[in-house]
Amino acid sequence: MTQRLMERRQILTFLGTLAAAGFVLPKMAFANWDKVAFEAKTMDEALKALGAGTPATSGDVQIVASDIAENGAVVPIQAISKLPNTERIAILVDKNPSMLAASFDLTPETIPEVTARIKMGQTSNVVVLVKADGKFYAASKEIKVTLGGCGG
Amino acid sequence: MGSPMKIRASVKDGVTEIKVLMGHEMETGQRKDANGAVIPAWFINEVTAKLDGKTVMQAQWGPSISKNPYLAFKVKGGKAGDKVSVTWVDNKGDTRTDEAAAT
Amino acid sequence: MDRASVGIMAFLMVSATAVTVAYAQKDAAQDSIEAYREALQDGNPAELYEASGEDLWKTPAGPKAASLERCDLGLGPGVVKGAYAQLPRHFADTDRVQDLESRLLTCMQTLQGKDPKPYIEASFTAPPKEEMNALAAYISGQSKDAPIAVTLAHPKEQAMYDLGKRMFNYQGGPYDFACATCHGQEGTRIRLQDLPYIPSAKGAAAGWSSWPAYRVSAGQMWSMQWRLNDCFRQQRFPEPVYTSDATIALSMYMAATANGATMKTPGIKR
Amino acid sequence: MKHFALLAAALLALAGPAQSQTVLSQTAGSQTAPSQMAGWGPGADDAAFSRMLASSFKDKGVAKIDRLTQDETQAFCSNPVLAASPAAAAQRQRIEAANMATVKWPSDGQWLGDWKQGEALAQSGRGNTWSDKADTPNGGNCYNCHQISPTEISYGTIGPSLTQYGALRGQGEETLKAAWAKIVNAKASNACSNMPRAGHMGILGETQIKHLMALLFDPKSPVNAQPGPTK
Repeated sequence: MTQRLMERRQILTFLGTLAAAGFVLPKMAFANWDKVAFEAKTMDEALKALGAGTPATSGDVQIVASDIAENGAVVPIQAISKLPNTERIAILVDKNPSMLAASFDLTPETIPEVTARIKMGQTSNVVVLVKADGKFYAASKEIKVTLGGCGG
Repeated sequence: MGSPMKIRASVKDGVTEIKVLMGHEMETGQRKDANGAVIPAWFINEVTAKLDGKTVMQAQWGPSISKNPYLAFKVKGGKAGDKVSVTWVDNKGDTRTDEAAAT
Repeated sequence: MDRASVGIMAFLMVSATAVTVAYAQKDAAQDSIEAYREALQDGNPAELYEASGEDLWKTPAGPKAASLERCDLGLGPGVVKGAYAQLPRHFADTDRVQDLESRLLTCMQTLQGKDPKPYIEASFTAPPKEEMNALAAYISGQSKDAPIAVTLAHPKEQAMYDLGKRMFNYQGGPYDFACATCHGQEGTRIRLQDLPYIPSAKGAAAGWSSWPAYRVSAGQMWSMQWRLNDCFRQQRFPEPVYTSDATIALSMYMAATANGATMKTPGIKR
Repeated sequence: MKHFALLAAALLALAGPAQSQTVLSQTAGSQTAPSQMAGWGPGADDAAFSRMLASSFKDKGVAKIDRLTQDETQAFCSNPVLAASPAAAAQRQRIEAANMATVKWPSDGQWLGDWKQGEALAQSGRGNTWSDKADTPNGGNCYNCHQISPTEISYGTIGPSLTQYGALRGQGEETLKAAWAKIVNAKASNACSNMPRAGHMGILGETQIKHLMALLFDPKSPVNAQPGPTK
């Protein structure tokens, strides 16, 4: 799996080079969607598909989000890596039917802090997975999803 | 084609902050309509951002990203006037690219 | 996002634990909800609707193939900037007190030759209402940061205000609800949603200045008419007719009570 | 929807709230017309208000325009300034007594049902809106306004906290009766309470009210759980 990711990365780099050289091939560049990872039914499966196995818990991976979401349809999440050479940041939601919400491939110029908004079907752990220097690290945080409004 | 994105890019202290709003249903494929029929999944699954022509972010998304997605991130370097371009592709193969100049 | 993050960092946990004891949760829960709302402010999808509303305003349409750019929203034909902050108001040409959406229907009829009926009767998620919601997003956005300045100088404006105040307190239906049931006391909430106390200037401003708003719960752009419509639904009332006098009266009551506050439209809400 | 029998015939189409006021005057003796009541503007006269109501609402789904026809309690409470005034004290008491007279006690003498079903009812805010079907089970709407089980952090504050309700009060006959009456007809003890009259208006049936009673009083209900250490 790790090898597959490495190859993928090389392909990206290759395409990046092409793009930088003026060869813009958008359709080809988007043929990378990781179906296996996005359709994983358990956290273990998702991590395996991402090549992460059992990532090390790290204080250098941070999740900035409110403890309680007023609505599960939009939960703002900022995922931060303080680890050098961060290549990839992924956001996973333990109790969502599609656990992997997003993964971001970064370049050396990209500061490893991404903000996105995710759906959460219910109160759940949110996991941020970081790949840095070829190794995987993770942090998790419980976010409560509340019932709101008049409920009618 | 989708509706136009809103892209904001601002340069401060040698860092370009890029914020993008995209108009998209991001349908999960889990919901049912009033007649009980499943609404098919329809979501952006790939996003690429470039600063001054160079790819700085390539994202893969699943249906758990919220409707009308918002994405914010920062890149070292950049200057006012640099072109920021963002492209999304959805699972139906629809795609859209929009651009903005950094300020 | 960064401003919010500083405060939230304190809550940061490396691994998920925290089954907090409920008795200590009241303040923590409200703080968390505040942090959530703050995080939403940074990217408001209402901007996407403002853009499509601007297109609708400027694109010729209807039997007369005219745009809405000559529409008089109260500050003269074609003046959009600041107009929403001064609505509802009495219009001499119709001799009616009109809110934004009612006035837009007038302009669509007179300038574009459109029949307002489909716009009135369509559900809020149907295409004709999508146009109204987008137009409301655009026009209200052009009053962002403007002070609310609604006048009661015309007798019909005063009468509309009085009717609105009475409507606000009018109980009915199987639950005995009036607007005042939920919005008639200071400092209460439904579930975790704070309820503005509409009879006060501060409460009226909290309500009036933040609609139209993007609702994250449904991913929809709601105009003030839609907001009021759904209040009446939850109130177990029959449905208010789109742009009917009861809705304009309530708007007049709220807007006039909020006078002087700053428009924050379009807003973003749960 | 069970309105008072005396007012059941009042039709909005004829005179709307003005008619309700008229009927109220007959039953209550001295009455003040709304336009003369403190707090109402000079323009908000009965006729204009009735015209506005009649032209502004339409039937939709289960929510018909007859819901705008007020009963005596609703008409009285729609002028909060008058309703809260010392001058209206006698009328408040009379309205409370009339509402109390509608309260039906449990048919089998049993007060408490199943607290778990009570919790589900308390959570639900469904029912009776125009987007609900006629057969949508009605919820109790309780958490919208009350803190109840301490494990639910999303609760409203329009009504008082009900946490520890039974633990603090016990299960004496008068205590049970008061809680029952409050759920069945909240206006029996406070004419203009914000709380719906769940039993009187047919929102909840006797069995469901027993479940809510159990949620409040059953020692096993989380409402009455020993408070844990705070942290």
